[in-house]
Amino acid sequence: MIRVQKEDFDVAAEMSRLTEGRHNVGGVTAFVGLVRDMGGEDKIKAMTLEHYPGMTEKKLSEIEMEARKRWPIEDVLIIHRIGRLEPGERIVLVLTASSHRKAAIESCQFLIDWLKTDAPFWKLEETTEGENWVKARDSDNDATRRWDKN
Amino acid sequence: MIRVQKEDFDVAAEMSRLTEGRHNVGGVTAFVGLVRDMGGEDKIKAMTLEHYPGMTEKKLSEIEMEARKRWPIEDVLIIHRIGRLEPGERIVLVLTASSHRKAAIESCQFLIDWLKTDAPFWKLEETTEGENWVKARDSDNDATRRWDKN
Amino acid sequence: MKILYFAWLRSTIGLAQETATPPSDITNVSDLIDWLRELSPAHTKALSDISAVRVAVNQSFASLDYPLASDDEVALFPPVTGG
Amino acid sequence: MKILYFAWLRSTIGLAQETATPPSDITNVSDLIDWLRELSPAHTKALSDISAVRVAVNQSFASLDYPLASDDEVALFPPVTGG
Repeated sequence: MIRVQKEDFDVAAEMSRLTEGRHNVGGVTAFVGLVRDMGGEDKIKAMTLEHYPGMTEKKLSEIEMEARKRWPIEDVLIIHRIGRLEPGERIVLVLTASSHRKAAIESCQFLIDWLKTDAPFWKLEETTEGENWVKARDSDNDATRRWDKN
Repeated sequence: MIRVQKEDFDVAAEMSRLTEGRHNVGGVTAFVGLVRDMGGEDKIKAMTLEHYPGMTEKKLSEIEMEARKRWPIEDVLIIHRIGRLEPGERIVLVLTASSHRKAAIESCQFLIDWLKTDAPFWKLEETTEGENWVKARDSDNDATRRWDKN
Repeated sequence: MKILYFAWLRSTIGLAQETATPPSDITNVSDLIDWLRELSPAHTKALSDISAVRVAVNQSFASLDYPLASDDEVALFPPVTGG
Repeated sequence: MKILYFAWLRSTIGLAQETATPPSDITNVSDLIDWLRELSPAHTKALSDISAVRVAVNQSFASLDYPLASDDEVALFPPVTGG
Protein backbone atom coordinates (compact mmCIF):
# COMPACT_ATOMS: atom_id res chain seq x y z
CA MET A 1 0.00 0.00 0.00
CA ILE A 2 1.11 3.53 -0.85
CA ARG A 3 0.35 6.72 1.06
CA VAL A 4 1.51 10.27 0.33
CA GLN A 5 0.62 12.60 3.18
CA LYS A 6 1.51 15.75 5.11
CA GLU A 7 0.94 14.06 8.48
CA ASP A 8 3.49 12.11 10.49
CA PHE A 9 3.11 8.34 10.92
CA ASP A 10 3.39 5.90 13.84
CA VAL A 11 5.83 3.12 12.93
CA ALA A 12 4.60 0.69 15.61
CA ALA A 13 0.94 1.18 14.73
CA GLU A 14 1.60 0.70 11.02
CA MET A 15 3.70 -2.38 11.75
CA SER A 16 0.97 -3.92 13.92
CA ARG A 17 -1.66 -3.20 11.25
CA LEU A 18 0.54 -4.90 8.62
CA THR A 19 1.06 -8.09 10.62
CA GLU A 20 -2.26 -8.33 12.49
CA GLY A 21 -3.83 -11.76 12.19
CA ARG A 22 -1.06 -12.89 9.83
CA HIS A 23 0.73 -15.60 11.75
CA ASN A 24 2.88 -16.67 8.82
CA VAL A 25 4.87 -13.42 9.03
CA GLY A 26 8.28 -14.22 10.53
CA GLY A 27 10.00 -10.90 9.93
CA VAL A 28 9.09 -7.26 9.44
CA THR A 29 11.59 -4.66 8.32
CA ALA A 30 11.01 -0.94 8.69
CA PHE A 31 13.18 1.75 7.17
CA VAL A 32 12.54 5.31 8.33
CA GLY A 33 14.22 8.24 6.61
CA LEU A 34 14.69 11.39 8.69
CA VAL A 35 15.58 15.02 7.94
CA ARG A 36 19.25 15.59 8.81
CA ASP A 37 20.77 18.98 9.63
CA MET A 38 24.13 18.30 7.99
CA GLY A 39 23.47 18.52 4.24
CA GLY A 40 26.66 20.47 3.59
CA GLU A 41 28.52 23.39 5.12
CA ASP A 42 25.33 25.26 5.98
CA LYS A 43 22.98 24.24 8.77
CA ILE A 44 19.64 22.98 7.49
CA LYS A 45 16.63 24.67 9.07
CA ALA A 46 14.00 22.74 7.11
CA MET A 47 13.19 20.72 3.98
CA THR A 48 10.14 21.17 1.79
CA LEU A 49 9.09 18.04 -0.09
CA GLU A 50 7.37 18.60 -3.43
CA HIS A 51 6.00 15.80 -5.59
CA TYR A 52 4.11 15.05 -8.82
CA PRO A 53 0.64 13.97 -7.71
CA GLY A 54 -0.62 11.06 -9.76
CA MET A 55 2.79 10.01 -11.06
CA THR A 56 4.05 9.51 -7.50
CA GLU A 57 1.34 6.97 -6.68
CA LYS A 58 1.80 5.29 -10.09
CA LYS A 59 5.58 4.92 -9.70
CA LEU A 60 5.40 3.76 -6.09
CA SER A 61 2.80 1.15 -7.04
CA GLU A 62 5.04 -0.07 -9.87
CA ILE A 63 7.98 -0.32 -7.47
CA GLU A 64 5.82 -2.23 -4.97
CA MET A 65 4.72 -4.64 -7.73
CA GLU A 66 8.34 -5.19 -8.77
CA ALA A 67 9.31 -6.01 -5.16
CA ARG A 68 6.40 -8.46 -4.87
CA LYS A 69 7.58 -10.18 -8.06
CA ARG A 70 11.11 -10.56 -6.71
CA TRP A 71 10.45 -11.59 -3.09
CA PRO A 72 7.76 -13.64 -1.28
CA ILE A 73 6.32 -10.64 0.55
CA GLU A 74 3.17 -10.87 2.66
CA ASP A 75 2.60 -7.12 2.65
CA VAL A 76 4.25 -3.77 1.88
CA LEU A 77 3.55 -0.25 3.09
CA ILE A 78 5.21 2.89 1.77
CA ILE A 79 4.40 6.26 3.36
CA HIS A 80 6.11 9.36 1.96
CA ARG A 81 5.49 12.73 3.56
CA ILE A 82 5.24 16.02 1.65
CA GLY A 83 5.38 19.66 2.73
CA ARG A 84 7.74 21.36 5.18
CA LEU A 85 9.73 19.20 7.62
CA GLU A 86 12.35 20.14 10.20
CA PRO A 87 15.52 18.26 11.22
CA GLY A 88 14.72 15.07 13.13
CA GLU A 89 11.30 14.70 11.48
CA ARG A 90 10.35 11.50 9.66
CA ILE A 91 10.17 11.78 5.85
CA VAL A 92 9.54 8.25 4.64
CA LEU A 93 8.55 4.80 5.91
CA VAL A 94 9.09 1.56 4.04
CA LEU A 95 7.64 -1.52 5.74
CA THR A 96 7.89 -5.07 4.45
CA ALA A 97 6.52 -8.24 6.01
CA SER A 98 7.50 -11.74 4.95
CA SER A 99 7.69 -15.24 6.31
CA HIS A 100 11.47 -15.01 5.86
CA ARG A 101 13.75 -12.33 7.29
CA LYS A 102 15.99 -12.25 4.21
CA ALA A 103 13.02 -11.41 1.95
CA ALA A 104 11.79 -8.77 4.40
CA ILE A 105 15.17 -7.00 4.69
CA GLU A 106 16.22 -7.23 1.04
CA SER A 107 12.87 -6.06 -0.32
CA CYS A 108 12.89 -3.12 2.11
CA GLN A 109 16.35 -2.09 0.88
CA PHE A 110 15.24 -2.52 -2.75
CA LEU A 111 12.15 -0.34 -2.18
CA ILE A 112 14.01 2.54 -0.53
CA ASP A 113 16.77 2.41 -3.16
CA TRP A 114 14.28 2.55 -6.04
CA LEU A 115 12.14 5.17 -4.32
CA LYS A 116 15.21 7.44 -4.05
CA THR A 117 15.83 7.39 -7.81
CA ASP A 118 12.45 6.66 -9.41
CA ALA A 119 9.71 8.35 -7.39
CA PRO A 120 9.00 11.99 -8.36
CA PHE A 121 9.82 13.85 -5.13
CA TRP A 122 12.09 16.86 -4.81
CA LYS A 123 13.60 18.44 -1.71
CA LEU A 124 14.04 22.18 -1.20
CA GLU A 125 16.49 22.90 1.65
CA GLU A 126 16.24 26.00 3.81
CA THR A 127 19.69 26.68 5.19
CA THR A 128 21.10 29.53 7.21
CA GLU A 129 22.49 30.81 3.86
CA GLY A 130 19.20 30.60 1.90
CA GLU A 131 17.20 28.08 -0.12
CA ASN A 132 18.46 25.49 -2.54
CA TRP A 133 17.16 22.43 -4.33
CA VAL A 134 18.87 19.24 -3.21
CA LYS A 135 20.94 17.65 -5.98
CA ALA A 136 20.55 13.98 -6.91
CA ARG A 137 23.54 11.86 -5.93
CA ASP A 138 25.40 9.36 -8.09
CA SER A 139 25.61 7.03 -5.11
CA ASP A 140 21.81 6.78 -5.11
CA ASN A 141 21.79 5.82 -8.78
CA ASP A 142 24.50 3.24 -8.15
CA ALA A 143 22.41 1.78 -5.31
CA THR A 144 19.41 1.37 -7.63
CA ARG A 145 21.42 -0.02 -10.56
CA ARG A 146 22.71 -2.73 -8.23
CA TRP A 147 19.20 -4.28 -8.36
CA ASP A 148 19.16 -4.45 -12.20
CA LYS A 149 18.71 -7.95 -13.48
CA ASN A 150 21.64 -9.28 -15.48
CA MET B 1 22.59 -1.36 23.65
CA ILE B 2 21.47 -4.87 24.50
CA ARG B 3 18.37 -5.94 26.40
CA VAL B 4 17.16 -9.47 27.20
CA GLN B 5 13.67 -9.38 28.66
CA LYS B 6 10.35 -11.21 29.11
CA GLU B 7 8.32 -8.09 28.32
CA ASP B 8 7.21 -6.93 24.89
CA PHE B 9 8.70 -3.77 23.36
CA ASP B 10 7.32 -0.73 21.52
CA VAL B 11 9.16 -0.30 18.22
CA ALA B 12 8.16 3.36 17.72
CA ALA B 13 9.13 4.35 21.26
CA GLU B 14 12.51 2.60 21.00
CA MET B 15 13.11 4.21 17.60
CA SER B 16 12.30 7.69 18.92
CA ARG B 17 14.57 7.17 21.92
CA LEU B 18 17.41 6.10 19.60
CA THR B 19 17.15 9.14 17.33
CA GLU B 20 16.05 11.81 19.83
CA GLY B 21 18.18 14.94 19.59
CA ARG B 22 20.44 13.32 17.00
CA HIS B 23 19.85 15.35 13.89
CA ASN B 24 22.65 13.71 11.93
CA VAL B 25 20.66 10.45 11.72
CA GLY B 26 19.32 10.11 8.17
CA GLY B 27 18.04 6.55 8.35
CA VAL B 28 16.82 4.09 10.94
CA THR B 29 16.23 0.44 10.18
CA ALA B 30 14.17 -1.84 12.39
CA PHE B 31 13.94 -5.58 12.03
CA VAL B 32 11.28 -7.33 14.11
CA GLY B 33 11.15 -11.12 14.29
CA LEU B 34 7.77 -12.67 15.08
CA VAL B 35 6.57 -16.12 16.16
CA ARG B 36 5.10 -17.88 13.13
CA ASP B 37 2.57 -20.71 13.31
CA MET B 38 3.91 -22.62 10.30
CA GLY B 39 7.11 -24.30 11.51
CA GLY B 40 6.34 -27.56 9.72
CA GLU B 41 3.36 -29.86 9.30
CA ASP B 42 2.13 -29.27 12.85
CA LYS B 43 0.48 -26.08 14.01
CA ILE B 44 2.61 -24.14 16.48
CA LYS B 45 0.79 -23.18 19.68
CA ALA B 46 3.73 -21.41 21.33
CA MET B 47 7.52 -21.03 21.52
CA THR B 48 9.59 -20.94 24.69
CA LEU B 49 12.85 -19.03 24.39
CA GLU B 50 15.69 -20.21 26.65
CA HIS B 51 19.08 -18.50 26.81
CA TYR B 52 22.47 -18.59 28.54
CA PRO B 53 22.45 -15.57 30.88
CA GLY B 54 25.80 -13.83 30.87
CA MET B 55 27.01 -15.32 27.61
CA THR B 56 24.01 -13.85 25.77
CA GLU B 57 24.86 -10.29 26.79
CA LYS B 58 28.56 -10.91 26.08
CA LYS B 59 27.95 -12.28 22.57
CA LEU B 60 25.41 -9.60 21.65
CA SER B 61 27.82 -6.89 22.81
CA GLU B 62 30.58 -8.45 20.69
CA ILE B 63 28.25 -8.53 17.67
CA GLU B 64 27.28 -4.90 18.27
CA MET B 65 30.96 -3.91 18.48
CA GLU B 66 31.70 -5.74 15.24
CA ALA B 67 28.85 -3.90 13.46
CA ARG B 68 30.12 -0.54 14.79
CA LYS B 69 33.58 -1.38 13.40
CA ARG B 70 32.19 -2.15 9.96
CA TRP B 71 29.62 0.65 9.52
CA PRO B 72 29.35 4.30 10.60
CA ILE B 73 26.49 3.67 13.02
CA GLU B 74 25.16 6.36 15.34
CA ASP B 75 23.43 3.89 17.61
CA VAL B 76 22.27 0.27 17.90
CA LEU B 77 19.60 -1.40 20.01
CA ILE B 78 19.02 -5.13 20.26
CA ILE B 79 16.12 -6.46 22.33
CA HIS B 80 15.61 -10.23 22.55
CA ARG B 81 12.69 -11.65 24.46
CA ILE B 82 12.78 -14.85 26.50
CA GLY B 83 10.06 -17.07 27.95
CA ARG B 84 6.84 -18.30 26.37
CA LEU B 85 5.52 -16.51 23.27
CA GLU B 86 2.51 -17.24 21.08
CA PRO B 87 2.18 -16.91 17.28
CA GLY B 88 2.15 -13.27 16.18
CA GLU B 89 4.15 -12.13 19.22
CA ARG B 90 7.40 -10.18 18.77
CA ILE B 91 10.60 -12.11 19.61
CA VAL B 92 13.43 -9.80 18.65
CA LEU B 93 14.12 -6.19 17.67
CA VAL B 94 17.24 -4.96 15.93
CA LEU B 95 17.43 -1.18 15.48
CA THR B 96 20.23 0.68 13.75
CA ALA B 97 20.58 4.42 13.20
CA SER B 98 23.07 6.00 10.83
CA SER B 99 23.56 9.15 8.81
CA HIS B 100 23.40 6.93 5.70
CA ARG B 101 20.58 4.55 4.80
CA LYS B 102 22.95 1.93 3.35
CA ALA B 103 24.84 1.65 6.65
CA ALA B 104 21.59 1.49 8.62
CA ILE B 105 20.08 -1.30 6.49
CA GLU B 106 23.23 -3.38 6.00
CA SER B 107 24.25 -3.28 9.65
CA CYS B 108 20.71 -4.28 10.69
CA GLN B 109 20.87 -7.29 8.37
CA PHE B 110 24.35 -8.17 9.65
CA LEU B 111 23.19 -8.01 13.29
CA ILE B 112 20.14 -10.23 12.81
CA ASP B 113 22.15 -12.74 10.73
CA TRP B 114 24.87 -12.99 13.38
CA LEU B 115 22.38 -13.07 16.23
CA LYS B 116 20.67 -16.09 14.60
CA THR B 117 23.87 -18.15 14.58
CA ASP B 118 26.03 -16.73 17.40
CA ALA B 119 23.79 -15.68 20.29
CA PRO B 120 22.96 -18.48 22.78
CA PHE B 121 19.17 -18.70 22.48
CA TRP B 122 17.16 -21.87 21.92
CA LYS B 123 13.52 -22.29 20.90
CA LEU B 124 11.22 -24.99 22.22
CA GLU B 125 8.11 -25.34 20.04
CA GLU B 126 4.76 -26.46 21.42
CA THR B 127 2.84 -27.96 18.53
CA THR B 128 -0.49 -29.79 18.36
CA GLU B 129 1.65 -32.98 18.27
CA GLY B 130 3.84 -32.18 21.30
CA GLU B 131 7.04 -30.32 22.14
CA ASN B 132 10.26 -30.18 20.17
CA TRP B 133 13.44 -28.17 20.11
CA VAL B 134 13.81 -26.12 16.94
CA LYS B 135 16.73 -27.26 14.78
CA ALA B 136 19.35 -24.83 13.50
CA ARG B 137 19.15 -24.25 9.76
CA ASP B 138 22.00 -24.37 7.26
CA SER B 139 20.53 -21.32 5.53
CA ASP B 140 21.12 -19.29 8.71
CA ASN B 141 24.76 -20.34 8.80
CA ASP B 142 25.12 -19.45 5.14
CA ALA B 143 23.62 -16.01 5.83
CA THR B 144 26.19 -15.37 8.57
CA ARG B 145 29.16 -16.71 6.58
CA ARG B 146 28.29 -14.21 3.83
CA TRP B 147 29.59 -11.47 6.17
CA ASP B 148 32.98 -13.15 6.67
CA LYS B 149 35.83 -10.98 5.54
CA ASN B 150 37.86 -12.36 2.66
CA MET C 1 -0.67 19.64 -24.64
CA LYS C 2 -0.35 20.04 -20.87
CA ILE C 3 3.16 20.93 -19.68
CA LEU C 4 4.09 20.57 -15.97
CA TYR C 5 7.22 21.88 -14.25
CA PHE C 6 8.61 20.76 -10.89
CA ALA C 7 11.31 21.83 -8.43
CA TRP C 8 13.80 24.39 -9.83
CA LEU C 9 12.30 24.18 -13.32
CA ARG C 10 9.03 25.40 -11.81
CA SER C 11 10.68 28.18 -9.81
CA THR C 12 12.93 29.32 -12.68
CA ILE C 13 10.11 29.37 -15.26
CA GLY C 14 7.72 30.77 -12.68
CA LEU C 15 4.96 28.39 -13.73
CA ALA C 16 3.79 25.04 -12.33
CA GLN C 17 1.76 24.27 -15.42
CA GLU C 18 0.91 25.64 -18.86
CA THR C 19 -1.13 24.53 -21.85
CA ALA C 20 0.89 24.59 -25.07
CA THR C 21 -0.10 24.10 -28.68
CA PRO C 22 3.19 23.38 -30.45
CA PRO C 23 3.21 23.33 -34.28
CA SER C 24 2.66 19.97 -36.00
CA ASP C 25 6.37 19.47 -36.77
CA ILE C 26 7.02 19.01 -33.01
CA THR C 27 6.80 15.22 -32.86
CA ASN C 28 8.94 14.12 -29.93
CA VAL C 29 10.20 15.22 -26.50
CA SER C 30 13.44 16.69 -27.83
CA ASP C 31 11.55 18.84 -30.38
CA LEU C 32 9.18 20.02 -27.67
CA ILE C 33 11.98 21.13 -25.35
CA ASP C 34 13.66 23.04 -28.22
CA TRP C 35 10.34 24.77 -28.89
CA LEU C 36 9.57 25.52 -25.21
CA ARG C 37 13.04 27.01 -24.79
CA GLU C 38 12.07 29.91 -27.11
CA LEU C 39 8.87 30.83 -25.25
CA SER C 40 10.50 33.28 -22.79
CA PRO C 41 13.89 34.21 -21.31
CA ALA C 42 12.90 32.19 -18.20
CA HIS C 43 12.18 29.13 -20.35
CA THR C 44 15.51 29.62 -22.12
CA LYS C 45 17.33 29.72 -18.81
CA ALA C 46 15.53 26.74 -17.28
CA LEU C 47 15.95 24.53 -20.36
CA SER C 48 19.49 25.54 -21.39
CA ASP C 49 21.10 22.35 -20.09
CA ILE C 50 18.96 19.47 -21.26
CA SER C 51 21.17 16.93 -19.47
CA ALA C 52 19.87 18.33 -16.15
CA VAL C 53 16.23 17.75 -17.14
CA ARG C 54 14.17 14.57 -16.76
CA VAL C 55 10.93 14.01 -18.66
CA ALA C 56 7.72 12.11 -17.99
CA VAL C 57 5.01 11.67 -20.61
CA ASN C 58 1.62 10.72 -19.19
CA GLN C 59 3.29 10.08 -15.81
CA SER C 60 5.92 7.62 -17.09
CA PHE C 61 9.60 8.44 -17.56
CA ALA C 62 10.33 9.15 -21.24
CA SER C 63 13.49 9.58 -23.31
CA LEU C 64 14.21 12.52 -25.63
CA ASP C 65 13.08 10.62 -28.72
CA TYR C 66 9.72 9.64 -27.18
CA PRO C 67 6.90 10.49 -29.65
CA LEU C 68 4.22 12.97 -28.54
CA ALA C 69 0.49 13.34 -29.18
CA SER C 70 -1.42 16.61 -28.81
CA ASP C 71 -3.32 15.51 -25.69
CA ASP C 72 -0.24 14.25 -23.79
CA GLU C 73 0.69 15.40 -20.29
CA VAL C 74 4.41 16.23 -20.39
CA ALA C 75 6.32 16.91 -17.16
CA LEU C 76 9.81 18.42 -16.99
CA PHE C 77 11.80 18.22 -13.75
CA PRO C 78 15.30 17.69 -12.31
CA PRO C 79 16.51 14.24 -11.17
CA VAL C 80 14.37 13.17 -8.22
CA THR C 81 15.59 13.54 -4.61
CA GLY C 82 12.91 11.92 -2.42
CA GLY C 83 13.23 9.25 0.22
CA MET D 1 34.52 -27.13 37.21
CA LYS D 2 31.02 -25.81 36.54
CA ILE D 3 29.14 -27.59 33.76
CA LEU D 4 26.00 -26.03 32.24
CA TYR D 5 23.50 -27.68 29.91
CA PHE D 6 20.96 -25.94 27.69
CA ALA D 7 17.98 -26.86 25.49
CA TRP D 8 17.67 -30.62 24.76
CA LEU D 9 20.97 -31.39 26.48
CA ARG D 10 19.46 -29.97 29.66
CA SER D 11 16.18 -31.86 29.27
CA THR D 12 17.86 -35.15 28.28
CA ILE D 13 20.40 -35.07 31.13
CA GLY D 14 17.78 -33.70 33.51
CA LEU D 15 20.18 -31.11 34.93
CA ALA D 16 20.72 -27.42 34.12
CA GLN D 17 24.01 -27.33 35.96
CA GLU D 18 26.45 -29.58 37.84
CA THR D 19 29.80 -29.19 39.52
CA ALA D 20 32.31 -31.75 38.27
CA THR D 21 35.80 -32.65 39.43
CA PRO D 22 37.30 -34.55 36.50
CA PRO D 23 40.65 -36.34 37.01
CA SER D 24 43.80 -34.45 36.14
CA ASP D 25 44.27 -36.24 32.80
CA ILE D 26 41.17 -34.43 31.47
CA THR D 27 42.90 -31.48 29.83
CA ASN D 28 40.65 -30.32 27.01
CA VAL D 29 36.97 -30.08 25.94
CA SER D 30 37.04 -33.36 24.03
CA ASP D 31 38.43 -35.24 27.08
CA LEU D 32 35.79 -33.66 29.30
CA ILE D 33 32.90 -34.72 27.06
CA ASP D 34 34.25 -38.31 26.94
CA TRP D 35 34.42 -38.28 30.73
CA LEU D 36 30.95 -36.70 31.23
CA ARG D 37 29.43 -39.28 28.86
CA GLU D 38 30.16 -42.03 31.41
CA LEU D 39 28.48 -40.27 34.37
CA SER D 40 24.98 -41.69 33.78
CA PRO D 41 22.84 -43.31 31.05
CA ALA D 42 21.23 -39.88 30.48
CA HIS D 43 24.67 -38.31 29.97
CA THR D 44 25.57 -41.13 27.57
CA LYS D 45 22.42 -40.51 25.55
CA ALA D 46 22.78 -36.71 25.46
CA LEU D 47 26.45 -36.77 24.50
CA SER D 48 26.44 -39.72 22.08
CA ASP D 49 26.65 -37.55 18.96
CA ILE D 50 29.34 -34.96 19.60
CA SER D 51 28.73 -33.30 16.22
CA ALA D 52 25.34 -32.11 17.53
CA VAL D 53 26.92 -30.40 20.55
CA ARG D 54 28.37 -26.89 20.76
CA VAL D 55 30.67 -25.80 23.57
CA ALA D 56 31.40 -22.53 25.36
CA VAL D 57 34.22 -22.14 27.88
CA ASN D 58 33.85 -19.12 30.15
CA GLN D 59 31.05 -17.86 27.90
CA SER D 60 33.02 -17.94 24.65
CA PHE D 61 32.60 -20.56 21.91
CA ALA D 62 35.35 -23.18 22.13
CA SER D 63 36.56 -26.02 19.93
CA LEU D 64 37.05 -29.63 21.06
CA ASP D 65 40.80 -29.17 21.58
CA TYR D 66 40.33 -26.07 23.77
CA PRO D 67 42.39 -26.51 27.00
CA LEU D 68 40.55 -26.51 30.33
CA ALA D 69 41.38 -25.27 33.84
CA SER D 70 39.72 -26.55 37.01
CA ASP D 71 37.76 -23.34 37.67
CA ASP D 72 36.36 -23.00 34.12
CA GLU D 73 32.66 -22.64 33.35
CA VAL D 74 31.89 -25.09 30.54
CA ALA D 75 28.53 -24.99 28.75
CA LEU D 76 27.22 -27.69 26.41
CA PHE D 77 24.29 -26.97 24.12
CA PRO D 78 22.88 -27.59 20.63
CA PRO D 79 23.42 -25.11 17.77
CA VAL D 80 21.61 -21.88 18.68
CA THR D 81 18.18 -21.01 17.27
CA GLY D 82 17.37 -17.51 18.49
CA GLY D 83 16.31 -14.43 16.56
